[in-house]
Amino acid sequence: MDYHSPASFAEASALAANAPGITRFLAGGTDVLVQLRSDLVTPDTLIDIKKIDGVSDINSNADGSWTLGVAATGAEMSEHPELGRDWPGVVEAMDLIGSTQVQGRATLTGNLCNGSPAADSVPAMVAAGVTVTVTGPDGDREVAVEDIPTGPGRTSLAKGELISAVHIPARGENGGDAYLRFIPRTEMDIAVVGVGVNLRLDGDTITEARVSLGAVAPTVLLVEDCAKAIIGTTLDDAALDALAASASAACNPIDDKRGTIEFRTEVAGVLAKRAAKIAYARAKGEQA
Amino acid sequence: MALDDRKSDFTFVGTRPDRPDGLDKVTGRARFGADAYAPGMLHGAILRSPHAHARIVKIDASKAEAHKDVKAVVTRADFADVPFKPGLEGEFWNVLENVMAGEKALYDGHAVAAVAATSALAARDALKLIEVEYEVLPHVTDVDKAMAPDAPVIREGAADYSVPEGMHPNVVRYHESGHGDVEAGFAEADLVIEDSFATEATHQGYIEPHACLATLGSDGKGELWCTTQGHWIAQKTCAALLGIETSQLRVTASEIGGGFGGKTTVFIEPVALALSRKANRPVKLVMTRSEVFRATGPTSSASMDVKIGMKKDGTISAAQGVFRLQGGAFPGAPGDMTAMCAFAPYNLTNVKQVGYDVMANRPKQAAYRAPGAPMGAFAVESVIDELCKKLGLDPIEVRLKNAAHEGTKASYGPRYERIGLVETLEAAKAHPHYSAPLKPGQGRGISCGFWFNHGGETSVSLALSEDGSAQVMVGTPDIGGSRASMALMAAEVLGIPYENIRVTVADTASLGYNDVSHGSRVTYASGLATIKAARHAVEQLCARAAASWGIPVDAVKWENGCAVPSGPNAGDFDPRPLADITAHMGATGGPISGHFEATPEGAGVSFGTHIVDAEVDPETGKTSVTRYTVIQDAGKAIHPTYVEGQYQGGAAQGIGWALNEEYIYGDDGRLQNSIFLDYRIPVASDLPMIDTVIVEVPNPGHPFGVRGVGETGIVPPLAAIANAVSHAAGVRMHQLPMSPPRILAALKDNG
Amino acid sequence: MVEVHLWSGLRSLTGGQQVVEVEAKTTGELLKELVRVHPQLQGPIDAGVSIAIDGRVIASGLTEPIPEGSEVYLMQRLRGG
Amino acid sequence: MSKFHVSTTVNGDAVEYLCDPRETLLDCLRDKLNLTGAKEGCGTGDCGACSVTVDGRLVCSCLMLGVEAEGKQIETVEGIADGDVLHPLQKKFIEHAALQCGICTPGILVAAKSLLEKNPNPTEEEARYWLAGNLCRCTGYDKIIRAVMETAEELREAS
Repeated sequence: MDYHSPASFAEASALAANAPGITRFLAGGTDVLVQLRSDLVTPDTLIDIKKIDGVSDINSNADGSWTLGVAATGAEMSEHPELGRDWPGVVEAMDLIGSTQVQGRATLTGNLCNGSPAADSVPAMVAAGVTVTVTGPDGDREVAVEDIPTGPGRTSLAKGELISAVHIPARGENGGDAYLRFIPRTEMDIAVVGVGVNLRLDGDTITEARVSLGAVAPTVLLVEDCAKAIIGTTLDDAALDALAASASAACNPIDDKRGTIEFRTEVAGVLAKRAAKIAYARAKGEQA
Repeated sequence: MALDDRKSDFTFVGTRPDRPDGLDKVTGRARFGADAYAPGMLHGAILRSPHAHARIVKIDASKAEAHKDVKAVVTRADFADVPFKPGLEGEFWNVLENVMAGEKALYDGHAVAAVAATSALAARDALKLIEVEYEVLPHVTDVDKAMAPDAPVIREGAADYSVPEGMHPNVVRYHESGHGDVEAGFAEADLVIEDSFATEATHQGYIEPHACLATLGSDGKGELWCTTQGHWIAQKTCAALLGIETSQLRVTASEIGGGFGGKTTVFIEPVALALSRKANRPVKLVMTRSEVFRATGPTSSASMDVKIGMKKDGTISAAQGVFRLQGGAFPGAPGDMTAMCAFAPYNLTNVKQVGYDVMANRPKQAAYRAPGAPMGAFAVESVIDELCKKLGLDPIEVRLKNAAHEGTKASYGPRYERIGLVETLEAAKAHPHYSAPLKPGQGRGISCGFWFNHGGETSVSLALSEDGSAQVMVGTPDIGGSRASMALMAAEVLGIPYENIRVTVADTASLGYNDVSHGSRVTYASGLATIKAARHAVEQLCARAAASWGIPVDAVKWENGCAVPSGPNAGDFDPRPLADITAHMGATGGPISGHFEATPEGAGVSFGTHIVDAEVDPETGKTSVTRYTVIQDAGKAIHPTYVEGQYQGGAAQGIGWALNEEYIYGDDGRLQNSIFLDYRIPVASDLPMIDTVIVEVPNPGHPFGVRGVGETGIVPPLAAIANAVSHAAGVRMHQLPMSPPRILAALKDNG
Repeated sequence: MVEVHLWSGLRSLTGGQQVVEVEAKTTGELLKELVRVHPQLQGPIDAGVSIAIDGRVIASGLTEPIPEGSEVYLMQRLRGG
Repeated sequence: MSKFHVSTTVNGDAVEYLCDPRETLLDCLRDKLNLTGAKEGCGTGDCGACSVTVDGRLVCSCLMLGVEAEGKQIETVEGIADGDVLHPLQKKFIEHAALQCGICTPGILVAAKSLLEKNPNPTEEEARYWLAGNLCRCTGYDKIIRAVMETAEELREAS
């Protein structure tokens, strides 16, 4: 295995474009090292992107949006004084990944590029409308988070491409987001179901919503029917039931060691309701 | 053993001093299995079968052998010929076949070859150069399916004398016991409940993977450092498997990072020795976590039918159970122990229990804390709870009404000596937990549990130093603070401070044979041996004092660490402290030591009662344990803090078993969850504080009244939690673990 | 004479008898006598047995004395964890 | 495969080693620097027995490569005590019997120290969640949590 630690994304991209065999980028490494250790994936080339300037930065932009470096860790996100005020759902979703120790290393970008449909941060990012900059041999392009994963363990990134920045939109007025997942324990598990909800209110009425489901299909889903079920409502019981029904209907899960089809389908609805209530309360400026 | 030397007033015993190995363990200095290194050391790695059941047609290791970093490759041919015998009689053959596959790979993860190379990475890489040709065979991993007529046969001829005619060859041992007439008893009952239960296999889940460092020369002399609960059994087994003399192999037990029964046998140790013999260099072998799950010794899985009849007043009129246990591809599943323990807490007129030991394509089960008992208790105590509920009776009152006591004829045969079950139930009834109000959505569960405990071969040697300090050599690896208990017991007899005693776990060359640290035997048996060894030393101290005073030895007694004249004609002499006698021991007859070698019988059985509150989320089926209390009879708690620790640890493992831990096999017979991410043991945020009550009903078989405390604590939790869940959610769970999908499905079925 | 109570699973080896009377002063003698009276008991004894004397379980010792008139049970060998 | 030369600082000492890029920081600490206090319980970041801090941040040393340690400040269990004076956590763990077998203890001490440095006044729930990545199979966590909470209280009183 060759190991490189380039000083720029262009250099990283060029290394990857010309590397034979399997290439992996190393940010937090919490998935890459597990796969390496268990002989699942031994890359021929490992490109450590943490020596690139600014990769750990968390910057708020003048328009209220956020730009995160690709090596900013979950712990750094949680400790940031303002990011969590704007996007508590995204920060909490990231914070749910692994232990305190894993939080010291794990990144949004790594969680996204690992391609797991159960990745906790991804539904929250999709709901929030997060985009990423992809740097490749032909330059940069902006891609929505939901367009990165294409299946379990697979992404839309071409050879030589890597994510070089994460962009979270401006929170704006009267908005709130939330992410909930189901795991059998209280910590240290992979999501059996994950639900991200992001919405905006006008008074008590929901005017915009994005609802995203994790671990219930080959990729994280952005479910339009869920959004429709609550837009124009005050999140009354009927809206919540419609939301739950839409969430369950959108599920296309598998039976595996972590959960059954029936369980995932049922609990997706339960968590959608619970997450929507939290997001709604946050949009109203209430504690949740 | 004379029982008239019992002691009940103590100076040191019952106090809570710091453990002697504390400093080493909080500074990172303690040396565990993987912490040993030797000059010229190679690293080993093991190639494992990806198939649940396959004939090994051919192993071609030529490419690996040709690699410059590889110094040895071994297969089954590099081990001794060990005779095959049926049942448990052929245990050495069973262990060898498990350590390195012969003609067939019998489970996913079964070792088929091993290499030693110049680095750990080189060894791992070399495994990929070994080509194994398999002929894949049909497999079976489920206990009921393994008994069915069409099940694939794991191995013909493995059944012992006990198995009735006509059973499938995978049924290898059979147990039946009981007394009275159960049919007559059921006829007398006002309510009879018959139900079936299943538990999945779990793993001990010790955090330290198996690890060893082995050296074996062509002269048949060897050294083995390993993490084990019993280095003498490792010595004996490795010698047999390698074809060398037992005494030529010196085995040193490292500090042990948890065992719970799983380190009572060998897995990698004989392989490391075989590699070392072939490479003529020391070989270190360390399992990965995945290897630990796939290829060490989890518990049995179980399928059980229990039928109990109860009268309106709560009297159990008859009880019957059939317990089918699957223990992997070898005999040994403790169906007999499950059967013997299942009804043991109760005073029954009519009882019958049947146990089966069944083979399947899974790793060879090993002991896990009261092996066999928790499953049976889950089934039996669940049915008792259901009877209480239907008859409107208090679960503790019913258990008190039926509780076994001194003189009760046990379900497994003999009459009990003095036991403490009633005391644990009375303590449970009086505990504030039992009367505390429950919140909506919560339920409370009760269960009793029983375990036999064990004595076993034991050797202890104690030597006094000139400055009056003492060193104690024990042969039972310290798995939970036992060196502190030994030092307390030695201090009690010698009358010198706890801090002046150093307890060492001796290697096999330094002490006589010792049985494994299992069966809750260490504080009982090594403790008894330490007391006897100390008394042996005291006899000599008294003799030296007597000689110095010129009086008969029977005119001297030992009091508060001093020899004092005793009796009317002893004369008037100043007491001689221990250090005063040892200071001159070289010139007054030579070194003073005490020792004890025997197989103490009289371990004394033990009982516990647990109370647990659980809350079930009706929308997701997720269970939270909100309050937990363990009440158990310790006989006499030598170091109460470590007794509490055993209670708490047993409860925590039981909670894991009840709620989330399980071996998950795919249709391909491969283990699906061989890492801690997916084998879900409880984490800190899953558990509440675990309250403990130490009941002390002295064991008549120990000079200080000690009963083993290590294992009983894992027996009640499965049922106690199932009962709490049943009260919280209104559904009776028949299968463990009670994972959220199972509970949610049960809630749905219930409407 | 000592009355030895067997576990019921052994009845098939003793012609249906669950209580066997033997002359024995120690646990070792008892096992030897049991095999003399019922040779088929060799199997279970080789597989491992424990003996309870008035409720005290002798896991493996062959030299334990058996007092006159004591209640004796044969049990399968106990194994621990 | 060529090896990498790494210069780093462990418990205040400047150290160097050569490593294969596939070797983890844990491998390097144990096999190259003879610092065997950190343990490998899983190799997948699920047990926390290999916990260390890197530039003050709590991590699993099995989830970091040895080559990544270049220029970092690493603290392990061997560096917790100040010479022969034990850290209050170490004392409290012994006093409370917050260890049975002791294999998880190094990782838990490193993690608990990191908790108290960040949050001197944790609730029981915060302590339990912070330590959720440190598996202990012997104690049921009861005495560990008590030891951490009591140490926190003592440290607060002392400061």
